[in-house]
Amino acid sequence: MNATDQPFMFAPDAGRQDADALYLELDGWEGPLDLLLDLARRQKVDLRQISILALVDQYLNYIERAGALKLELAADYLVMAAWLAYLKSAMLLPKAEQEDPSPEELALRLQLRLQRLGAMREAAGRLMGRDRIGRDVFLRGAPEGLRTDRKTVWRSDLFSVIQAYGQVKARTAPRIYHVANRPVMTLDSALERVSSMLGVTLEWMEIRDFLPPHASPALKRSALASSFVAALELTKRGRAEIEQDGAFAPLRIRRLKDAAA
Amino acid sequence: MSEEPGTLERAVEATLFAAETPMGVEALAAHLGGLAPGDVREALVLLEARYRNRGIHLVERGGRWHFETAPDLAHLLRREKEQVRRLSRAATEVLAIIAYHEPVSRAEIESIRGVQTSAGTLDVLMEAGWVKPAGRREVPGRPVIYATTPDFLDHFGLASRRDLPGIDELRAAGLLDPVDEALEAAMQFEPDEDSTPDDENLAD
Amino acid sequence: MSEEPGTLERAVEATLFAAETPMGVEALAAHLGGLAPGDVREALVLLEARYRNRGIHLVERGGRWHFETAPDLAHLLRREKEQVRRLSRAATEVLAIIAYHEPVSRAEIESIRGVQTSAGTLDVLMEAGWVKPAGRREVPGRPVIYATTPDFLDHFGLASRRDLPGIDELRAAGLLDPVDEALEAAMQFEPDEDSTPDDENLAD
Repeated sequence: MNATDQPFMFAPDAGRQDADALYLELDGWEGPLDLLLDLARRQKVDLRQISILALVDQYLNYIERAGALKLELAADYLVMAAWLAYLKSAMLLPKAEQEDPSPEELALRLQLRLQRLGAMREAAGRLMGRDRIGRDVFLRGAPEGLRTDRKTVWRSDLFSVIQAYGQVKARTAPRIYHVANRPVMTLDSALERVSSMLGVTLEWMEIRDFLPPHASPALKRSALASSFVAALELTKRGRAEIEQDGAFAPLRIRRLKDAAA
Repeated sequence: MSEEPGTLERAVEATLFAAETPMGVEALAAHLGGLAPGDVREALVLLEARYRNRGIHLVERGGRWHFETAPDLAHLLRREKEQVRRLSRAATEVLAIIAYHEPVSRAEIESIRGVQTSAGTLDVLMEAGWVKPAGRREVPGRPVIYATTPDFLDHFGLASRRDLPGIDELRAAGLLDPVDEALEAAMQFEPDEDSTPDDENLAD
Repeated sequence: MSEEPGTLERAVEATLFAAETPMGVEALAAHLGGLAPGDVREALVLLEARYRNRGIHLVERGGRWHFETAPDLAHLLRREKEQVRRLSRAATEVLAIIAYHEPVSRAEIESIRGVQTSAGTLDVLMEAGWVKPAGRREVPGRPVIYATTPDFLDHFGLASRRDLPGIDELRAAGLLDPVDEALEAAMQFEPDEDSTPDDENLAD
């Protein structure tokens, strides 16, 4: 029977002759949609041409007869049954009184869902029927296996070795330290020199004036440092005073008046 | 084997024979000391032809190559012990849905099947190495999405997902599109209409 | 494979390929549904010839048959990836000391270098094949003593250890000059080394 033009009319009792075969516990189905799909398949038409109304009747009939269901398992199926009963009544109402969404739309949605589930169930079957490794085709039983060993190759050269040895020897050779005889003016001689020169006048003298005039630059540096320390020492003893206008300005020294030379 | 095989052909043959897992062209080229992938590919094509009528075949699955016994000899080779895990109907359906729709979230799988998927079902498929999480869908809730693996292609003898049985027909028939899209197309949807009809009853 | 292989030949080929252990003629005949051993033997001889020039050979060992990689391609199974590394400063010094003073114990090396030598340094030199243990010194504690190997002479292009320049030559070449600290820093001393020169000097 071709139901294309009248999608919602009653189909013949497609499910009824198989009713006994269908009279199983619900464990056999993966939920209400699965059961619906099974029932739809029994209409023996393309899923696009099933009669939804007939399907609803078959489903409700089946649920009614499957009296001894486990209740918790049956809940989903009963919810579906209630919904389908609503759908059926809406479909039988005159068009004018129909709500939104229309029962046609709900029926179409159900049909689309059944088609999709049907397609996947078929695909699963074809997938499982392929030549599967370990069942139909087999891999090599005892492959040798491939292995990659990482190996470090060390590299060096003769010069590095000789040079390294030279450095070890140089590093550990006994060392003799020479201290160069550098020209210095000791603090004692600076003290003597500064205090004798301060004795000459009461005027401010710049510290550079105390340095030996013809000394080498190295000796001059040493003399400057020593003379400065000597000036500080004399100031501390209360024999001289120091003044400086600012940082790095000339440092001046003079003898205190009442100090004995 | 009347015709003398070339050196590279022999090397590729020996390597794939000895390998414990399928190998891609790049991996082969690297293993053979940095050969040009093009040369390796050429050798693979030659070898594939050489073995076509033999008891062993050289096959490509998801870009990786391996030797396996010819499918027509299955009856001779099936062992007493079943090596292949028998999948439940739920697991086979979930696997098919993932393969044909990937990547797909659990909610999407459930909406196709009309039932909740028990936790064990996806676990079984992941443990078999055929399915793996493939990130998250950037929608509210960021659900995990699943996809098939190269091992899936291997196991079911598929060169690529394009070889999934009937996938072109299913796609052409719109059977891989969501119900909402199909409904829209079928009803010649009017834009002002409420686009989310209640289908929660069916999704239970 | 221009010549079409026979059914039995293909069956034997696939069975031996998939087998986890080598199989004898009887076992093959039984597995293939009670064939005549003579037919199986004939198929094996045919197959053996077919694979003779391939990257895989069919071989018989003690009456049992299996496929294996062609002997000339065995190197493909175990590939070595070489990584060339330059010897560290510390290792070079230890090598130099062993070369100049051999045989020496580790304590003697440390005393010459003036720094502790990490265990890994000697391992590296032995891994490189340039140094080997050469017995024990008959002193309390019987420490292991080390010497250079013929590979050491090879690698460094020496006919014998006598070719190593002597102390006087090193001095003439400026190699005994105290090392400039800046230079030393530039040569990147190993971090675990602290240069604490030791007066004790075995080299002199």
